[in-house]
Amino acid sequence: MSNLLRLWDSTGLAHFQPGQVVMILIGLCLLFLAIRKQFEPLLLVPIGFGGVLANIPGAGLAYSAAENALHSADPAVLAEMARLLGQSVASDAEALLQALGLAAAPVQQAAASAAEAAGFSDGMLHTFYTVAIASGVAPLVIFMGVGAMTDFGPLLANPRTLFLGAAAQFGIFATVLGAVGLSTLGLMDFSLADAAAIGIIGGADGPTAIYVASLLAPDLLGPIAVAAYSYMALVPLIQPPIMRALTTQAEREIVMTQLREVSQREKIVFPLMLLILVALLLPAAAPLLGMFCFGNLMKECGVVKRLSDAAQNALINITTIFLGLSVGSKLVADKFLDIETLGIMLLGVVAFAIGTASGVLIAKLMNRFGSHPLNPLIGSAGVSAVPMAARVSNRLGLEANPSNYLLMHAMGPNVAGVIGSAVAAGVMISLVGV
Amino acid sequence: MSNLLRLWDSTGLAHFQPGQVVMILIGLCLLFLAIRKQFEPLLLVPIGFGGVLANIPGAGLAYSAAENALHSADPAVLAEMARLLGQSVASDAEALLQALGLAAAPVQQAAASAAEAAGFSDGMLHTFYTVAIASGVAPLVIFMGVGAMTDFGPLLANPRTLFLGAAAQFGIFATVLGAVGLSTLGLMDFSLADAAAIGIIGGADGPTAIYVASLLAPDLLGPIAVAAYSYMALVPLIQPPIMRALTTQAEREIVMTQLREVSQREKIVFPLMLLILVALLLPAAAPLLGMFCFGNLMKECGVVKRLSDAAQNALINITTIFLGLSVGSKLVADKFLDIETLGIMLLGVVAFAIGTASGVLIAKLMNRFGSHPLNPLIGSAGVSAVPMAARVSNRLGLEANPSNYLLMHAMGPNVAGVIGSAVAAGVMISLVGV
Amino acid sequence: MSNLLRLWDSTGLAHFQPGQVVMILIGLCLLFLAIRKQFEPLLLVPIGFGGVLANIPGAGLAYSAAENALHSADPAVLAEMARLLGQSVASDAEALLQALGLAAAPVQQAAASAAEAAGFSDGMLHTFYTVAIASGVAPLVIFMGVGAMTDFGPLLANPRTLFLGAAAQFGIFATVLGAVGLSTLGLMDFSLADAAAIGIIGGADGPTAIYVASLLAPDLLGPIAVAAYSYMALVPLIQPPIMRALTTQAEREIVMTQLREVSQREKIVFPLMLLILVALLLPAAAPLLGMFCFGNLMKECGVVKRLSDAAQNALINITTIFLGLSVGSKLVADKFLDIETLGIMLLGVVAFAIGTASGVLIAKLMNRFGSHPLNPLIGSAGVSAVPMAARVSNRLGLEANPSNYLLMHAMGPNVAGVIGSAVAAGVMISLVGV
Amino acid sequence: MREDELFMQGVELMLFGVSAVVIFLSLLVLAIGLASQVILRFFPQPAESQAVAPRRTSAAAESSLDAERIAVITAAVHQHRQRRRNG
Amino acid sequence: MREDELFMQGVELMLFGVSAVVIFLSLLVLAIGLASQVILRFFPQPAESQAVAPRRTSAAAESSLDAERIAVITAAVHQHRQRRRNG
Amino acid sequence: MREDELFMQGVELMLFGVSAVVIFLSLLVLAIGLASQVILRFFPQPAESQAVAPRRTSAAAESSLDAERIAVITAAVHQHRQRRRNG
Ligand code: NA
Ligand code: NA
Ligand code: NA
Repeated sequence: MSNLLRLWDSTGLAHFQPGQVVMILIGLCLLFLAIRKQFEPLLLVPIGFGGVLANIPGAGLAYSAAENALHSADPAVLAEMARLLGQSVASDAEALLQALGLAAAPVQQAAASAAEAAGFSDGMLHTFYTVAIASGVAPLVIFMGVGAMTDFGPLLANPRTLFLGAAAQFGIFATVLGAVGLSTLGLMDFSLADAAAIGIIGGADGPTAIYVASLLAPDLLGPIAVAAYSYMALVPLIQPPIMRALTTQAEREIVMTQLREVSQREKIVFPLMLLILVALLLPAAAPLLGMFCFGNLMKECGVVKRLSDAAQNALINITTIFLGLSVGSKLVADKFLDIETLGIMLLGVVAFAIGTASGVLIAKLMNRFGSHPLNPLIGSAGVSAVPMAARVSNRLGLEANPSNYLLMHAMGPNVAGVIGSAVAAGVMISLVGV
Repeated sequence: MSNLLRLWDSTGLAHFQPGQVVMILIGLCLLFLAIRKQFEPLLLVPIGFGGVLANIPGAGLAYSAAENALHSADPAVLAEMARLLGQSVASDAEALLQALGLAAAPVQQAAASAAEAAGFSDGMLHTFYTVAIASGVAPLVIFMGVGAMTDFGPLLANPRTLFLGAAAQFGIFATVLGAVGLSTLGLMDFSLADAAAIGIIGGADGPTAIYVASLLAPDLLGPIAVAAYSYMALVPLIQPPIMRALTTQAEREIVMTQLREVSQREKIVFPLMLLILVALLLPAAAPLLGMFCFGNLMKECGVVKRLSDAAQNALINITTIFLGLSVGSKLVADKFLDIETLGIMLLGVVAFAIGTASGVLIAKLMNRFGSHPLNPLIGSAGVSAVPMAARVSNRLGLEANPSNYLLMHAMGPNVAGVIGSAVAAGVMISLVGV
Repeated sequence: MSNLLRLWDSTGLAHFQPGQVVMILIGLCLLFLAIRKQFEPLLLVPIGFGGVLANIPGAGLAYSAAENALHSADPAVLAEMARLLGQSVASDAEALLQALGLAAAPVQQAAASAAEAAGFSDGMLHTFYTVAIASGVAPLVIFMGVGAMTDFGPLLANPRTLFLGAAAQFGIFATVLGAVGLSTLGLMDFSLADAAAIGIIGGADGPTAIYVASLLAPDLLGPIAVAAYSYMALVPLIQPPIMRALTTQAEREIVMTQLREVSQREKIVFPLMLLILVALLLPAAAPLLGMFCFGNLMKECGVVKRLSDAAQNALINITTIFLGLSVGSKLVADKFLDIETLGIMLLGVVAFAIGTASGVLIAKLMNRFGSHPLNPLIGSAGVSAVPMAARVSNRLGLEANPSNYLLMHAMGPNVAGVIGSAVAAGVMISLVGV
Repeated sequence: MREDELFMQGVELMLFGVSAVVIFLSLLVLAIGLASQVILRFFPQPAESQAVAPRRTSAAAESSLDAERIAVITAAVHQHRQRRRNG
Repeated sequence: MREDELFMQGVELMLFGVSAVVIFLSLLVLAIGLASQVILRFFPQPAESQAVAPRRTSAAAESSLDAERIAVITAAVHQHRQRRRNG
Repeated sequence: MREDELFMQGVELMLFGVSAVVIFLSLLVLAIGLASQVILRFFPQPAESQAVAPRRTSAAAESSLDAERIAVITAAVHQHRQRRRNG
């Protein structure tokens, strides 16, 4: 009989909370979007699946050993944890969880040891999160792989397009202002660090957003990553109306002059030059841009094909699996189902819109004052979202003039946007980070 | 002269113990079976080699830093360790090793620190074990890869075969009973947790057995893994006599109706449905079945081919190398050469036999009462041992009727057996686990 | 305004030290040699890039959290660290860094916790170093991959060439003597352990050198690795003059008898035999040679192609990336720019020269007393530097006699040299290691 | 723990375990049947295209960085060259 | 922290951030221009070979353990066999 | 430690090290010779098949999840279709 109770108690049915049901439905919804609508499936499939796993009641996959001990509601364990955390023995699990979150490192270690001694262990997703994201490694490794897949040829052929990559980052900082504005109005409760992490969504670059969020606002990492990847997938819907509204038919028809060929030596020198500029001016961006440049150097130098292949295939794919599942671990109901999440989703789309608009407007300005014709449609590609945004520019160009292929021209601002948001990330980390 | 002594003392010859010689021979024997007889070579080559490495005298590859310090027999070190472990200074290494095993986490940490300060370090295989198995990660990653390689089409076309996968798990629970029976008779000394871990051998699924053993009976992990993989390789010898004994020629000749084609949508929905059932009923199986479903979803959804390839190739292969070596670390003489190991080997083969028999008998029953003809030979495939058991069914079917291809029909119970033993593992963990 | 100061303070320009500039130039120089001159690019590209990253001022990528806290020069943090390290509050960062290096493990842990609480974290390269090298894993995994790529056929066909692999290791031990000689003369300050680690450069085998250095002289790992890989790349320049000086034209023209074919069984037995010899005689070499033999067994046994492919491709490539970056972390100015580095570079080239000479001379001796003709040019291949040294032997043979292909004959001593230096490493570790 | 008690626990474990496995897999059989019926009735897939179409879209989604881009770029370059020659 | 203060910090962060990004990327534009001029003037690469040559040398560097060795070995073995037949 | 002592230790390390390497590799030479003789005399392998046969069996062992299964399945499906057409 006691076994029967234990068996029932060990089912999920006995413990399901409404929030968990909602989150599982959100996870399934992300999977639907990823699989059916092909919304950034490489990330949203693992994130969505991780979100479902994280909310399985009683499994505690997303929690640490100490959190699992507190969730267990075993009175003896709670009393011991209360003692270790310096709380009254009468404290409930909720209060103890909060105390645990605020405790100093040695206290947390003691709590973890006690929990493990009582037979609790870190959940699988929590382990993945610790190894992949809390250590900072996974986003950096993915950035290295992205570097090894990026061709800077179009950018080097027309370096002025870097300004478009800079312009589109205005979306980031406008969103920071929006977030602190919401806090000032008392509608939300974002700190400056939170606002900075939310702003990076506007960078339209997944690993950068995750890296910054893991440093500045780990509690908001779940919604930030979901927003970043969702809106990146939505770029073909978000950008065109803005681009059409801000350009005339004549501007959209502008044919750009063909790009010159870029020599291999220029391509080899570029990542080193960028690295040295980072070293001189923005050390806080050194991990992100350093790994990016390393990946790109491996690709371009041509003498380490084995390593470059590994970075572009086995390594980035394996890391993506664990990064996605780890992000999923931040979709637990008690952290995700919050008014702040709505704010983040709202601010994210605003960030994309402002970034797109800034890119287009600066492109118009550059077209007016530059010597070479510049089609403003490629300005929107500056938000990054490689290569989706460049393809959107190309599509709108073809709409206006069926022989106007803008793709290659748009790749310049597109990869510039990646650099731009990594630079913005570095600025945030050095100004806001502890 | 002192150097000469030191050199001699640093050879293996000076320290060889009979048990180590025996274990090295066992390791070589596993390698012979794996290479010459092709007994599950992907696991038994690393396990056998790891077993040899683990028993190199004086190298301490399978021990932690603290264990290596105690094995060193340096009096000063022993005295310090005795003090830390709260034992009398006169205690010998043997006694201290036992005390270390039983010590609380903080004491173990202190012992580890002291050992490292004295210049000892964790052995290579011990490090692999900690990272790959003690963390639970390696079996789960392999299960994800297996999921990404499994086609549930035959199962979905004929879901009734799931009952065969259930029936064959009876071998697991009968073996649990056998193990506690041996203890009750005083022949062996298995706890209930030990018995549960031993039973899972009957699941005929390597990663599941290793995962459960690492949670419930880490000390028995070596023999359990060796038994599981050896008997899986022996399936073509163990199963046929039982299958022939329990079926008539007429039954073996039964031709089954062709399976319908299964749509991609059904294949995508299946892992999600299984996951939700796990969430509702058996959270303890969530890590194993969650990763399995995740792998399968990546394969079937068709939009993350990169990730699915990584899970099926680079990731599972790398993990298999380290999993195998880690299991080898549990083949050290003082843990393996024990009467319990004999018991485990004996119980393991019994488990396979009972599982095979139950599968065949239930298949006969279903054939009698079902509407469609069902060849009882496919019942034995329910033990899993994918795809060996299904091929055995096919072979016996062809023997009875040269045009009776059962392979595809047997794949249904075969993959059902994987799910069945993961479910059984979940039940064990939730009922017996701390 | 304060933000402006903070921004300036966060640039690299505000913190650049001359040593860092020098080291960044050295890193770029290594990259130039690797990319343009193809000096062992697979290692020197990551090492060179890591060296640049490690010296970015203010980024602290190569330092632990505690070191970064001390570098921050924040008075409150320094005071707290001084308290933890038991130093006077007036101590400057320099003194505290030294005290940290010498502190016991628990004190270091406390310092790390305090640093993390104050918002500092381990640098990216420091994390890579800890995981990849300090744990000993990366060199061992690479050695496994090298084993899986090595064909022992030529060695088994002519086992006498093992003596050439032994002879060339004389360079290792002569260099040890040179290093302690420099210390005895008061020119350098190498301990016996340092000398042993430096000597292994003469083994001309990257992973062995890094493995030994990480155990015996972690502070010297940077220059040792750079020297080892640089001189390996310079083998075509270093060896020929020595080989020409020590041989006559007649000797160089010697044509060797064709090698017999070696059966697969002999190739399978060889790694096991080598392993058992290691177990009997030299357990200290068990990690290195064990993983090497494991890789080779996987290759030769033919039944685990999946695993052998993983060891030769995905796994070794991924590990090489992180090993290289980790070595780069030891190229920080304050550890590398030292008179000792010059000594190491000097001793390294001497080691290569002596190893080459010993190999050639013993080959001449064997040619005089053996029954089969033996071209002394293959003696130099005994230093290892696979397959560069064997190709040098081949080239000089062709110079002397345009139809005298020595490559296959030189592969015997070449792979023997790998075993020889791993054995030498084992001897060093057991005699000098703590 | 007395030996009898251990044995009784083993029996209990067997009973609960077997039942749990059977119940779980029975529910799975039901769920599969239900899902198949729903999918085949309300969300049918054309049998022919099912193997090909999704694969193509997925390939497109993934090769975004390679094939498609290269194709369009090639077209663009070609276009430009044509124009220059004719111009 | 007062709310106004937070907002002012946000404004400050925006101003500094935007300026930093623009300055950084402007310097990068200058650096690229400079580097391109230096490379194209002083270290030009023959346009044709650039795509092929380095790839070949790199391949050679990497396949050292496979292709080249096998080729030379094959040649050596062939040579020996020839000689034996003729001898 | 006195400097002379360090140097003597270095000499000692050299002597022991060189001897150890030579002894170890000499034993390995003996062991290889012995093993080759034993294998060639008592467990000979047909020279031709040695390169091919084991590879084939190993491939079979590994592709168990792919090739063989697919082949048999294809045969089975073909068989069934034939029968239906003829039936
Ligand atoms: Na961006
Ligand atoms: Na099973
Ligand atoms: Na060597």
